Amino acid sequence: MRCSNCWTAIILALAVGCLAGGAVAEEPILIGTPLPLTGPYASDGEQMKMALELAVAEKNAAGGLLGRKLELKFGDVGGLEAEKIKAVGERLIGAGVDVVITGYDDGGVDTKVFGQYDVPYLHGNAMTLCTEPVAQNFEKYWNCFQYTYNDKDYGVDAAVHLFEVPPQIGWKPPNKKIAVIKVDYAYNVMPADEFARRVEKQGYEVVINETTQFGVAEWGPILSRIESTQPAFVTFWNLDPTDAARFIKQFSDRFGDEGIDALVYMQYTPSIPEFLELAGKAAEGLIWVGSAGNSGPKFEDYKKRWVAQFKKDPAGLYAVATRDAFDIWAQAVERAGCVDCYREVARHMREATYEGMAATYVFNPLDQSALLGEYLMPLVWYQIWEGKSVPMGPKRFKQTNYRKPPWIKK
Amino acid sequence: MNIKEIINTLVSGLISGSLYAIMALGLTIIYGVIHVFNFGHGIVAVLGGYFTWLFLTKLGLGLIPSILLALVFMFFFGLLLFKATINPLLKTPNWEFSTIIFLLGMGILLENLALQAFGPRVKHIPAFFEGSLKIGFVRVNWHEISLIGIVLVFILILNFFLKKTWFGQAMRAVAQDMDGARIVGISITRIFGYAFAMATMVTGFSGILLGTKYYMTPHIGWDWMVKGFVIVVLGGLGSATGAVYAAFIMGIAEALATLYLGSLWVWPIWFLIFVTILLLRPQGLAGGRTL
Amino acid sequence: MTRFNPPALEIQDVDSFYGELQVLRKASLRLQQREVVVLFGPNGHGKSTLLKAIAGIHPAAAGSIRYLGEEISRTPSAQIVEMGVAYIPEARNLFTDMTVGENLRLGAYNRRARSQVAQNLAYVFDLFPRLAERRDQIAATLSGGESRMLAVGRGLMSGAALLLIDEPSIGLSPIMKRAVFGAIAKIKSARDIAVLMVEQEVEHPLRLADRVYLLKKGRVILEKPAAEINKAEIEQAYF
Amino acid sequence: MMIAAMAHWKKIGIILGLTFIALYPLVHGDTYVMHIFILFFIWAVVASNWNLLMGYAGIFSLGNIGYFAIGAYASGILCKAFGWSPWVCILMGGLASMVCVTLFVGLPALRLSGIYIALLSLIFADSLPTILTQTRSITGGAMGLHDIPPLFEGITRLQSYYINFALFLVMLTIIYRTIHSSTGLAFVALRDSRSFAKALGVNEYKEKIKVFALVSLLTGITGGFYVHYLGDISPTTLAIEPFLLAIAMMEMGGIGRFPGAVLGAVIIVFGNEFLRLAGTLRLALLGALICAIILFFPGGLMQFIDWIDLRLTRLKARRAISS
Repeated sequence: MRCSNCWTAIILALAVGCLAGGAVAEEPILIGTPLPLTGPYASDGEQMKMALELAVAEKNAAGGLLGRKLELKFGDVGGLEAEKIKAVGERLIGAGVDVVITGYDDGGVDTKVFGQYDVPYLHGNAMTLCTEPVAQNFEKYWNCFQYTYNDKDYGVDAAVHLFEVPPQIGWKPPNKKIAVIKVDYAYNVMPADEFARRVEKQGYEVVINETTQFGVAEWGPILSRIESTQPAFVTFWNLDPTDAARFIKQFSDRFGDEGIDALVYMQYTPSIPEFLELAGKAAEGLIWVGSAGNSGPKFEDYKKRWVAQFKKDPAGLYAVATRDAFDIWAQAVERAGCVDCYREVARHMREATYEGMAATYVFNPLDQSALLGEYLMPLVWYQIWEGKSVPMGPKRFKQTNYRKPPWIKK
Repeated sequence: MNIKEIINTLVSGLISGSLYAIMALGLTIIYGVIHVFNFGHGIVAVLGGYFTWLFLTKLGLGLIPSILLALVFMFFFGLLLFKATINPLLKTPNWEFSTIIFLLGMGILLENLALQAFGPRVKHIPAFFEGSLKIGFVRVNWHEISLIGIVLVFILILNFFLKKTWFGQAMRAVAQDMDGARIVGISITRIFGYAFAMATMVTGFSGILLGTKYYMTPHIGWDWMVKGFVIVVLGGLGSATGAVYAAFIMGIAEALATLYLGSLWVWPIWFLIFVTILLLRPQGLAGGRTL
Repeated sequence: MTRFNPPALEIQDVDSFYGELQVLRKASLRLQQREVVVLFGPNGHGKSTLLKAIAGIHPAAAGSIRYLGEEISRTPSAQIVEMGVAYIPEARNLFTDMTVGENLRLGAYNRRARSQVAQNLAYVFDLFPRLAERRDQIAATLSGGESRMLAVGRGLMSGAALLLIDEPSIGLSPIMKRAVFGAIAKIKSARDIAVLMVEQEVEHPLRLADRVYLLKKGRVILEKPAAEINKAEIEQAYF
Repeated sequence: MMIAAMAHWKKIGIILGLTFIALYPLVHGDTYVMHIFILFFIWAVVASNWNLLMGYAGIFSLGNIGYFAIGAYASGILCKAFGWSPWVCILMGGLASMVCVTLFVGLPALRLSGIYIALLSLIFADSLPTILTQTRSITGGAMGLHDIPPLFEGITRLQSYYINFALFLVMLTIIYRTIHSSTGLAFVALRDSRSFAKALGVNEYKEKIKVFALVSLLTGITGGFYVHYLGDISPTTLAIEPFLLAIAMMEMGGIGRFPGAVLGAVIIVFGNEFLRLAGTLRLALLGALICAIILFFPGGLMQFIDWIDLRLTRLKARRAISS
């Protein structure tokens, strides 16, 4: 037998195989996900990863997106260093992803990294630093979407609603003094400064404006300053649940018995599950503001699926919001009817309203961050009673009335 | 000048001081005997806390049995670590550098293994005592008083141990003159091994104490370690008593800086005190005496 | 006879190195029980190295060292002390931040000696009344002669049957020299102990010694009963 | 012929390696890989400088990432605040780093030794983030400094690649020449036998200050190139991870060996990128790697190269004998 035939046969078989394979198994759609999988933010990163894995698994089980399978491409941005987000970004784009979705990945460089490309980029950094470039140069950054509000919104919101609390509990603030205690981190500094600027315009006096680093063990000296300046409003802006728990514990230790004539407000942190566990009884009466949280039938169903998959509860905002982001994009792709027509997909995201679990998403046309609003993405006011955060406002969420915190004795 | 403010701040300083002293204890013992700086100090402390937490919540043991069990664990962990890695490294010509880098590497390895094993969520160990003591306008938690007490009692016990037991005397002997120790029939490797194990246990214990106040994530150890370094150097390397002085000085400096300048000034002021003392007294507060 | 009463020390063909540098070349010597032997020789020719090899501080590279018939050239130093060999180094190696009393107590660290601390301590204080006076003083504050006494005293605390003394007289004033050698003479007469002493100085040790060895360039070149040799002969051999 | 080539295998390897680096963008030119190469250039220089200080001069400094950050921040701030040319700013940044480090670490280090220098320099670097926070209006605090102008307007990745490659070559040449100059010999003499070196008339203080000044200047300048390339910097650069990576590079290559840190940087920079696939275990693997090298390969890659060299020499000798 002459072997030229064998060769011909083999080559033919290979060619047929390749063609057939190419026709049957279409390339999957790649989703790039830069996540903080190691380092100090790993706990959130883990939740984001799980949310995306569940989303892709469910979508693929339902036949994929536009009939194509989805596949995740992870990148670790560690401690959110600029160098890393740049490298990870380029690697993901280089791998040919059609969208980049993350919970959060950075303190302000990400928009510039992903703005260079055309693939839609959805992030929940909740930072003005990330949306400012979009507002200033829409031509370049049209593909960057922030599916949360900006950090500054907390300050704007607090400057209005904090002063609505005293009349509701029948307490008259003894003065117009305010303490602002914040950690040096953009997410906290930006709203705290915004708040301070606004209340000063309203005629209040910021008597303490203290910036700390993460990891304060002893709040004693700062509490001493609170004691001697006697501000009627103490506002606390610090992302770290351990810092916040120590603060409220030491605050309640110091003032619990004799009392102090002050409301205590916190930005976001009590929504981190550890906070209540660590602070315990000391947190009773604390007022705080965060997202609408995880409730509603849609979430309950999601939770069931999550538990079935991972054998534990979803924890924190990003277990839910990251999924919402995925769904927003998937809906836009389905409406556009194509995945690599990025401008089309972005247009659909921009124009659509999406009913998610954490919010109803409508993007602000100016900076493409999620619009704040009672019926959109709300900032919800809570007060902690009996170890639970009880929603107090806006009206839609209100369950009961504010009460006087235990340390206000008058 | 508000006297109430100052006194309360000083009390805060004492509390921070006791925490800093706790951070320094294990470091100073290892350095005092073996002359090795434990760059894995932080994670070892955190592991002590994590083990206690594990026994407390998963095995349902009481607080004291959990702590004791964790200490036993830490002791054998230290012994194993020494026998398997540090001891061979000490015999290499570049041992000072090698051990430091090795312990650094081990620190990051253990930190990330702990992250895998225990997860990234914050854990804590319950306070030892509830309630607080009130004297005039000063109010201190019993738990915090107990921390200060533990530091002081620990120093007393350590001094007793070092001065009055054969093993403690042998440790001091090794620290002061290794050849002398060998001459009187002390086995250096054995003393090193047990000293390392003991210091690991003490470091683990410090993690338990810190876990009640700082709470624990796998990453918190680096912070404890760097602060521990400052304290140990200031106190005079290897002197536990000096470290306690240094810790209280730095605690009070921190509290006063926070009160008058703002808490962001704490590190720059620490650095300033650090450089000044090192320049004036390179041997540290306790004056270069070992153990 | 030798089976039941082996020599206190028997050294055969010992080699020792510091890095590449060979210090001992097939050195051999022998020491009977209760015998005092002095090893003379020029500086840097391996006298101290030999003692360190016996004590296990710097183990020999080759050769055999027997103590009471038992091979100890590979035994860890701690165990050698336990067996009853005490080494008193030239560098003294005192624990300078400890008191005189603590230093002496540590001399009795080995398990055999621990039960006899009080007894040995009384003996050392009897031998060196100066140490008794300075009992609670930090070792770093002692004078040269006093710290030499302390080093010898610490060696005696181990309840040794073989004492290795490295240059006990170096750097001492004549009065102190006399005191130290006087004490060694006392030890010789009062205790059941063998002594191997290394010296530069000839006069005092020669009076104490039963036998003399001479070491040069790492080799033992001469062995004689002390009575048959005089100072001049030894000093001549140095050069 | 074969044997002759083998004898020069190290030189051939270096030439091939440099040629590959020089030609890579023209042949393949993936922007992501080019980015990693640029990071490699920069970190190789940082690690080589560190090696000069620690491996050659025997000064146990742990603060080099701090020296790097000072240069980077100073250059970025000057450029943003005064609009000076980035090239001038980079030089000023290097000088700023030199002045700060020599003043706060170098001078105190004259009176200290070993572990004290290690701790002093570590604490120096660790107090920088608070100082940065302190001066938030200028440095951006924890938010970092953003929108730092590039070396020139409209710079492409390809241009950045070659500029940083040039930086790499120039810096390594300086380091190489320093090691082989009288200063370098003095360092080595001081490291190996201080008393002997002093007897030879080496002025310890002068040499120590010199090496601190040189290393901080070069490291600071490299920081400037880094910041103008990336466009952003924040105190996270001073976090534990970059520090450990740089240490690992030095150690991996072989402490106190000249091209060692460069080889270490190749492995660590590219390996770290590769390990990102390992997800959450990345840093654990890095730690394990550091431990394993110290325990089993204390001489690092250079030891391995020496081993190959020895084998080749023996082979050559055997061939020579048999023929």
